[in-house]
Amino acid sequence: MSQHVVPKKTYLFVFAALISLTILTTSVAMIDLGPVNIVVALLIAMCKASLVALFFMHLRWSSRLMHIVAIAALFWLAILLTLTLSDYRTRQWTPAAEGWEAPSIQLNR
Amino acid sequence: MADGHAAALAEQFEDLEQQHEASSLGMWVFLATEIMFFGGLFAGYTVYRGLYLAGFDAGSHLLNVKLGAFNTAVLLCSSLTMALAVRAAMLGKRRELITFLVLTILLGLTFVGVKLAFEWHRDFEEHLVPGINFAYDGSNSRAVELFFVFYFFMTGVHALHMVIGVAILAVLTWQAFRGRFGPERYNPVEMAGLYWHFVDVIWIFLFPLLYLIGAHH
Amino acid sequence: MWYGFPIRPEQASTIAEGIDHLYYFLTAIDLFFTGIIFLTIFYFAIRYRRRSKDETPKQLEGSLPLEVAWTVVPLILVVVTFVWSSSLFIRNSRPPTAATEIFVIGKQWMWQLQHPEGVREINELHVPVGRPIKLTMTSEDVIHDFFIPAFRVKKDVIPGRYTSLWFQATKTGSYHLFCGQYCGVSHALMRGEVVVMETQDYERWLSGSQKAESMAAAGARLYEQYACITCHGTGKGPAFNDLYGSQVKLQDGKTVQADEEYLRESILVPSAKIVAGYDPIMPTFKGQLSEEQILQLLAHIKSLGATERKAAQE
Amino acid sequence: MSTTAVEATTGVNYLNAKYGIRSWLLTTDHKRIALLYLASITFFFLIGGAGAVLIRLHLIEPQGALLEPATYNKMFSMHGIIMVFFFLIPSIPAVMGNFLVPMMVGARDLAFPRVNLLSWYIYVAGGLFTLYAILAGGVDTGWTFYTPLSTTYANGQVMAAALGIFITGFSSILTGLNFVVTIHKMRAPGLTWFRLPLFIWAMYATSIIQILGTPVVAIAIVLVGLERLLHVGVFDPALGGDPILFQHLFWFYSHPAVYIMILPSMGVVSELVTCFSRKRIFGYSFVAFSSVAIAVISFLVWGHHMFVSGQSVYAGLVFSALSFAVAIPSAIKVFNWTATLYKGSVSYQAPMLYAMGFIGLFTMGGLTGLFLASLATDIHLHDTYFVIAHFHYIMVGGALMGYLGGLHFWWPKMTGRLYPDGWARFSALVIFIGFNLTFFPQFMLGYLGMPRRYAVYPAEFQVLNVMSSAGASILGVGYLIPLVYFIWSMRYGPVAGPNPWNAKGLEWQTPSPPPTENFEELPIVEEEAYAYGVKEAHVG
Repeated sequence: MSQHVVPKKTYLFVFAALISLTILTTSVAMIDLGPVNIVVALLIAMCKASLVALFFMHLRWSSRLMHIVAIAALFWLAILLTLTLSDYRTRQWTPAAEGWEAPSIQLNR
Repeated sequence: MADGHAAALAEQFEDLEQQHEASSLGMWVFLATEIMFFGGLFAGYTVYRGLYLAGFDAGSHLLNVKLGAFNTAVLLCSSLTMALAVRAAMLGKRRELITFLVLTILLGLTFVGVKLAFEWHRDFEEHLVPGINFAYDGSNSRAVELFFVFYFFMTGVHALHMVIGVAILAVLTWQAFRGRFGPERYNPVEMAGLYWHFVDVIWIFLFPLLYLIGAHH
Repeated sequence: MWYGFPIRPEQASTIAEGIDHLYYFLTAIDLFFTGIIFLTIFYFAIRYRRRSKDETPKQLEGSLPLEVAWTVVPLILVVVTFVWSSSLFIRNSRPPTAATEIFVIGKQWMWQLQHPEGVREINELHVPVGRPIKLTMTSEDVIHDFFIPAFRVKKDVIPGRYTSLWFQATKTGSYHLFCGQYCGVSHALMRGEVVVMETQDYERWLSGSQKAESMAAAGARLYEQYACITCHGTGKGPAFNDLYGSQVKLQDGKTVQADEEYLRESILVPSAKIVAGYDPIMPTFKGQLSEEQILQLLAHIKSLGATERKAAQE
Repeated sequence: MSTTAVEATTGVNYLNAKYGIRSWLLTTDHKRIALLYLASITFFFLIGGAGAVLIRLHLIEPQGALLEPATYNKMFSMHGIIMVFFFLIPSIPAVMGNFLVPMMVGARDLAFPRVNLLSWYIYVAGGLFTLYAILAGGVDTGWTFYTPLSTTYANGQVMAAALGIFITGFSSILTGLNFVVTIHKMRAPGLTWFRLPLFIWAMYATSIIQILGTPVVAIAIVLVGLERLLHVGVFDPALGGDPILFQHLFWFYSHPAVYIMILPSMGVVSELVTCFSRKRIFGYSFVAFSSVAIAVISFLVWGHHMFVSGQSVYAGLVFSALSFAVAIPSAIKVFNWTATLYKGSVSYQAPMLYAMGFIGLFTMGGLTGLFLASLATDIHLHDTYFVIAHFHYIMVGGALMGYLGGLHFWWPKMTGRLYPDGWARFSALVIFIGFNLTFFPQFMLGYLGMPRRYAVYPAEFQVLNVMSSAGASILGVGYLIPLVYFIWSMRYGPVAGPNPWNAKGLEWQTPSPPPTENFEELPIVEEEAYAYGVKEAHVG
């Protein structure tokens, strides 16, 4: 059986990284960065998820087939999110009637 | 060795290598299914957060970030012990395997316990459970309610996965106690480990999406 | 076309002919390829029928040029269809600038229609020939669908938001109006007639019909009745003059188009989008106003210097 | 059911290896599980078919000849739910896939035999919930469960039916999972990907859809149940939700689900066309890859069910373009099957007639799909009988013809007996004619503007409706004939022998019915798939 036995040290190192990232993401969330908050939070979450998948779930030492399965699942999730949002994000855009421009009016007190 | 071989090998497979690869692939494919299962919820969450940004922030703000972060740490710990349990199983170290499995179970139960006793219970008392006990009189109450619908559904489905995971690990501990695993046969432990880590990964995304988006207010 | 066996639905709107042309084009493609496949299969099946029990035909591997050919030819046809169809669709979804607006409310299982002059109809819609009509539609319960086959128009009518469609009738007569989206027990009975009349007949019909006050006037009455005026008339809240169709600056720095959807949301969920420079003091009117009353308020707001048609670019 | 077939055939096979009801209900043999599925889906097909008969009878008169509108609504909902979730989706994968995938790849069983049995029990459990829903008052939401009708306004057993569909979904997922692992990991030595029968490619593509699509509809259905039960607003606009979101989640699965039905049929037809023209398939790799391409693209097109739903215009354009893209791999398949006949040795045995019927009807069904992928024409045709006709050409003319063709092809392998070929050819003809009479008029009805799901309709649509109903009666008879001679053949049919069609493929190299372990000795594959003419066929 060609199974890879990972040294304990690696696991502990990955664990330390995961905990640090958790502290980092929680601290960053306390600062108001506007729309950047969610981006940072999700980027950190992706880092953590990759660490878990690559080391704890042994994806790093698995065959290419497992990589394909994992990537396929994420790809399909991306399809679901992207195409659904393609509707919601463009609902406000109605095709303009010909020869029309939106007048911009300031509402004053 | 030949005896151990025969006991560990199901009849439809030619050899242990094939059996191991088949079960790993099966587990990963199952996890792909799970990703899409949670994916439907993530899609709903994303759509409504896009529509009701302020309400979702206000709802998130009502959650306890400290408890969420604590639970995240607990779950990461349990992933570590699970990984070490799989390692012990591979090396045939029975005592170590049992210890780490029990630790994982305890950490898993801690997570679910904190969720139930400190979070959901408090949410109920504060009238934040949609459909059962919900009253919120700030602005955007509809959106806040929607946030809590997703909060309860996502954490609920996640907690259900945790409970199933704990049950599986309990069975494995019993089998390990009976000496059913060895360097030839550790597949079930490894598969349970994949499942456990996956549940951890889901939480890694739930934590920022539910707890952190409203934290800075 | 003979009785009981019509081949083609009546063409009674400006867009019907264009859609039918595309339909014929697709039918031609359909017949052509179905014909080719059927004939080829029949020919091969007869020409190469098995003649002896143990014959072994010469084997062929396949042919790259052929594969390329029957990939590229359908691809070209499909691209042509897509471009044709989509440009037609975009053109058809732009309402003309001077369309008369009629409000539609669907509920289980009837259509309620309201002309701007205040005339109301149930399951019947009278319109003049040759004038563009824009329907602004919403539902009080489930999803319905407003479908006039003779005009080739159809749009779902959705609770909680507005959808719209437009048409310009070209022929007088009476045409079916169907609910296209399954909506419960009496779905099949949720139908009516669209009556297209000459303009003078229409005017006569309008003046002969019993009229409630016009939509805008009813809205103006609600404006006072619900005391909207105490804030929106005094500067505590945004004024409504020239509001409809304009770009509104919000507190969070974003800009939104003041369309039906925005106005409706602002009445029902005032806290959702706060206009820059104002305090979020408005209470919600959810549950207090019916769909009809909201539409009347919209008509009132539009009457205060509406910029007729929105045009939005993001 | 099959123990009767055993006596005349010699030797121990999977049918007579063990006796008794327990040996069936606790079996992990993929072949026996396939027969369990065959019995159960036939049962559901008869129920769904009875619904179709009542629907067509009712529509003979504009005012409705038979049923109250409320009953009619329950009838078409039941017909849709049963046919889609309990017949078409499991049909070829669960019956022929279960029976053939291990044999075609040269394995003793699927990778996870117990999971396979579990998936049958899950299917039965889901079926029982749905049957309960029907008997306890019915469901009138249509098979699409659109919100807020299903969550707030519909009466009846929505929860039970939704639960039934939710449960059955897991059966489908587990079947797909089993196939993917089996095809990847259990192929016989020498059986490379490009030596695989195209049926296996089709099953592989189908499994991808089952694995990645089904969970999304499951979660959508749970959300509907949650909203109905607790009155929380996920989809109900009165509670802040958006009903269109349900349609997104629903069609994300339910459009690809159409390909769960049609892809396996395409796989079957590839087997039939090659066998009965004694030719290797024309353009093997194009047919193989087009299956995978269809599976992937099928996930990108769901928005064409929502062109009039208030979805944004731009999303509509994107979905329209992607929907047209599906036409290409479908066209490639049709042309390659046709080209396979060229210079072949074509025989007209019953399975081949079904296959030729499939190609013709699928061509028509696919091409009429162009009308619905095209935005401008879809606006008019959406939710009319045109759509009904189109998807019945795909699902009945396509998927069901393929299923019957496959059943006629592998019946001798499954039971060891031959059915009367004359009757089988006759029934193929009756079904082809009856089908076209039933559904062609519906294209015309749709273009004229008759909306779907109408219990009563304006009088001018009557002539075409009567034509359709008349065709349906022929079609119904056409389906009953095979039922009779298949049952007859189990006892009285002549013994088939291992390879009655002189076909290639590993499943024909073992006795009929096969032994429990499939092969005496696991085969080693040295030739391409469909190597007709490479060496003389095996002894029949």
